[in-house]
Amino acid sequence: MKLSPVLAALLLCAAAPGAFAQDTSIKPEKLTIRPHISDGPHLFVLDFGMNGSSPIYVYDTKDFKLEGSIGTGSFGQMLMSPDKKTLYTASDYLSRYTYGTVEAVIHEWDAYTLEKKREFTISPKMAQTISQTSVLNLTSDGDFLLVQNATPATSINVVDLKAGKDLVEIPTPGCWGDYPTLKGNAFTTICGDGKIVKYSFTADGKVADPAKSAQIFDPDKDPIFTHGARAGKDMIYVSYSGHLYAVDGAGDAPVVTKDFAFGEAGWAPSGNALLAYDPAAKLLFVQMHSNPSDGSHKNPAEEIWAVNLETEKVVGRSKANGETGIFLSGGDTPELFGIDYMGGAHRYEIANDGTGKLTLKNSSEHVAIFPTIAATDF
Amino acid sequence: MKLSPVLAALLLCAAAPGAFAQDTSIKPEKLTIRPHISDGPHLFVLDFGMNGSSPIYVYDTKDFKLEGSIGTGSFGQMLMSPDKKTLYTASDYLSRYTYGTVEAVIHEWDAYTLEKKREFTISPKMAQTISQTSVLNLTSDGDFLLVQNATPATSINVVDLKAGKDLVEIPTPGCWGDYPTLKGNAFTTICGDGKIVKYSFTADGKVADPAKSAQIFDPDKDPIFTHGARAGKDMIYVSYSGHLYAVDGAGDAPVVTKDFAFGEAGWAPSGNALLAYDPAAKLLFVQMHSNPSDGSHKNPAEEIWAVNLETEKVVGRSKANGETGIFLSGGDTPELFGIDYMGGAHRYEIANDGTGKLTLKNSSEHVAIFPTIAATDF
Amino acid sequence: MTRIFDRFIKRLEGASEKHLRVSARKLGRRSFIAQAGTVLMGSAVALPVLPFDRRAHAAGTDEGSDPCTYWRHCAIDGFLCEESGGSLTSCPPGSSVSAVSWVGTCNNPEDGKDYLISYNDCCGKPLVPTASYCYMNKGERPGYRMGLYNDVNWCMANTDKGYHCTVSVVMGLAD
Amino acid sequence: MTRIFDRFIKRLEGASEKHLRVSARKLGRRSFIAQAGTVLMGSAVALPVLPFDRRAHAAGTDEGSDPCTYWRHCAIDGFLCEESGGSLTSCPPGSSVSAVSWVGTCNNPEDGKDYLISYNDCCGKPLVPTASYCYMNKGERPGYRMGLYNDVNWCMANTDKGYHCTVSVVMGLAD
Repeated sequence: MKLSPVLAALLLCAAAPGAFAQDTSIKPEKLTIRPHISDGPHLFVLDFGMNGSSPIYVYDTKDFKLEGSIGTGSFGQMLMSPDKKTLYTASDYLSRYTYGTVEAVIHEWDAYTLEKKREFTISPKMAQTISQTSVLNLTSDGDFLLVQNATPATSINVVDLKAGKDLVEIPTPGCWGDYPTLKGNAFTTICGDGKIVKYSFTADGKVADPAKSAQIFDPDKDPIFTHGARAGKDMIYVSYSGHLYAVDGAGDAPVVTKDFAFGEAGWAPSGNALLAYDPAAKLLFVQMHSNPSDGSHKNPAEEIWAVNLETEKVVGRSKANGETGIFLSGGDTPELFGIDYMGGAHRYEIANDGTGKLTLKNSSEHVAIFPTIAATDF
Repeated sequence: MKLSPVLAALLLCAAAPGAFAQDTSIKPEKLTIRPHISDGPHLFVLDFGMNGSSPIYVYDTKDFKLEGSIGTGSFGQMLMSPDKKTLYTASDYLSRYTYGTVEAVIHEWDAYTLEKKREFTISPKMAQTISQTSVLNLTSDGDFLLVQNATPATSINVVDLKAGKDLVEIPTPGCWGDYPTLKGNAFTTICGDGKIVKYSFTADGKVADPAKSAQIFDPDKDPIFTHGARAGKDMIYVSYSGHLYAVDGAGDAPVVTKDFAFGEAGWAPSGNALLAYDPAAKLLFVQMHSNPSDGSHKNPAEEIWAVNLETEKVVGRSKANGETGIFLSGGDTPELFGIDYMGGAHRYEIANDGTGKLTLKNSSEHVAIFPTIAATDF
Repeated sequence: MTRIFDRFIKRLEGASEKHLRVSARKLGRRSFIAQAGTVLMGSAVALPVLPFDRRAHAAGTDEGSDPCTYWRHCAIDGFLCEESGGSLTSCPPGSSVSAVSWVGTCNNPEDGKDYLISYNDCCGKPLVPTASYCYMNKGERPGYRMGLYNDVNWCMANTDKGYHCTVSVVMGLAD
Repeated sequence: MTRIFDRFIKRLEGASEKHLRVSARKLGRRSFIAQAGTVLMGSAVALPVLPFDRRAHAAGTDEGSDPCTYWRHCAIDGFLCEESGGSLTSCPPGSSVSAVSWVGTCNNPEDGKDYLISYNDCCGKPLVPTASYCYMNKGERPGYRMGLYNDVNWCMANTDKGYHCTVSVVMGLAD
């Protein structure tokens, strides 16, 4: 099918009224494909689609110039590999777009050429849910993808990346999320009884009995967000009211190593990917909104607070720009990126004085229609 | 899968903090599906989609209130059956939305319940082209659908509706369109050499030799639009410059029964579905724009002219509203509907004094993002 | 050959403004229902001037025109079926009703009572972008309380899983 | 849970205005190339006041800001690859080049010569709605002159048939 485009055009020119006069002084231009995005730093933003594709747009971080895009299916989820070379996506394709057979597909995209490296189908039980960090993760050694299912009964699908297929489905009734432990083939999930439960499995698909924590939070009175942030050995969660829990999943069962309220009256956390931990500054960034009320837990951010996990103090408060999610780059001096509920994106510099004060470097008002999740390649 | 929704909700309520207290004085509401659209007249508007679905919106013609919708695939085409009971659509479904296997699908929709009556796949050679009246038609007795193919080599796919599958592919190189003849299993197509060619076939798929007209138009100097309008025994076509051709396809080969220029200096026809013939008033309506130039043949309409085919005169000129297509209802006193390039729709009353003067009755500024074709159910 | 985004989009803009107004109002909402169980640290009531609500202010505050503020929509997340060819309690013609649903507890200002609301998605057809999009989260909980979670496609258990629109059906009194 | 149409749409609105301005200008274009063979009955040059170009006038007439007016785009119908991650002559990373294309004949104002332009679609990824959408039809012909027809998806002959964007490649001088 891949005729030379020039040849093909010439063939079709036979039908054109003006014949093609080759002038030796005029060199025809060469039609090419840009082989890869630029070598600079980029932000990948997923544009959530319920009907049809969830495209991913790739922006130069310095000016938010579009450098390319990737097309995924409906209810798209994405995850950048630790080496920043592979973008994993999980999404659904409906055979008749809004009805018909559902195929849940894992894609591996080259984050530099934006070409598809591989795709394969997994269990269609995959949750059809807003893009979030809790539902698509890699195990510690990168051998397995952990995929949240919901039918609405919940389970975790362990996907063997070497084999390119499902390994085992682990029932996790009443629980949500699949954050991997730092070592081994295991993950923790947050349950409706206020406990966090650890599941371990072997490479051949044997699943150990779940190991439950003590009750950590009260899901009726002060539920925690399912978006967590890894901070060293702990996973950090916050509650609707602004209570923080550090949970160590390394042992037999998850244990809370630290918990404290970091808020103040009139402010509460909110958003989707509302946390980001900066290991360089040792600070947790949290999206906050004022005048909270029942139902305001998804409000756009008015401020972004920096919490020192050692001192358990809010050390800095910065003006936000309506963020629904914040994301940190890697590197020695990470940058913070925000995507806002109006479809824009923002890049912040983090003060290196321990205050976590943010300085807005640049913004774009339109990076996506409904940006839900973002990642950097640096 | 179809649990009672009430039951399902109750099951899930087990997880809710507030228990469900049944008060005998409060009757739970019943969740239903609206069984059909209203009994009044409706306009069906296709919203062309290149990526993803081409939805069809169904509007009450009196106030353009939305009464329902239908989802088709990409590059949607549609055709209302003569009895107004069945809406045929033809569209493509790509297995990965923007790549992968293409399935070309014929749908039969109940135009009253908006339910799918049937669907089946046809040859994926189907043309991926803007919705237009020339590419999807029913033969005179309604037994066969005529579907334009383009790979880009052109052919017509004859689809057997009783069997629900392709009957025969008829090569029509250098030609476009498949308007059925008034009788028999035959259609005419417009060719790049300025001729109109008739193809006949039998119910078991035997195809007779094509029968060519004399040269009718000059495709270099003054091409005709492929959108034609049936007016009694003739199909009416107009050229970019405003020359009209009436072509009778009943005989062995198509013949021009009448041709004349109806325009005037400074005006030319333009648009997609730019013609509509009113058999009650015996008038042809044509979308016109001023100050034509090379490339203006798709301009939105500034005026809609009424041409008397008997007297070969323009008998009325009415202000247009940027229409790209006009469509007539049936009935003793047909109404004219326009869809405009800004996504709006307009309903016009036709004067019954022979002038074809149009009176705008009501409009909607937003019936679709990219309305390409419309049909009425009356 | 591609989509021409135009007037239709104007209407979408309108929907956005509605959504914004809702956000602004929600931030200032007095009705903090203790029963739902969320403990927050404050409930100040002044309408804040937010960095992101400039359009809300610019657009005025005609609450009556915003269908999302209708009491029973207090935990809805979706496009309204009543503007998609259906009604408050009926799916549009030719669609299917979600086999499962999430629930909310909403206060009816007419009688002051709390009602249990079933939010069902209608399924199998494309969403209608001109319909109002409402995003209300009273009593909403994450996926570990699935029956209260609204960031999921509740058409998931149907044969036809495409999201079309959402209805809000009164199930009865909440205690 | 659904799309929030917002700022992005603002940008789309901008694209529409551009398209409108193009329409208005096209109506007044002087360059009536006889070679292309279309005989029209008039070629008045005054910019008309059309019923549908009110936004074009309202938006001003900054021609320089409209990428669709670049000379080689004279018969383009599509979203510009140069704003989709590619360039005037290159497809964005990871997409494929259409195996077939349509052609146009455009006048280069720099040297006054007519050039043959190949309009290729880039394929296999979703279209980028923030890219400028251009709809120019100089010398365009219906489907019976397929090589000059632009209302068709020129990704049709590729393995990956999804429409992504369009490039305008100079093939050489037209005679």
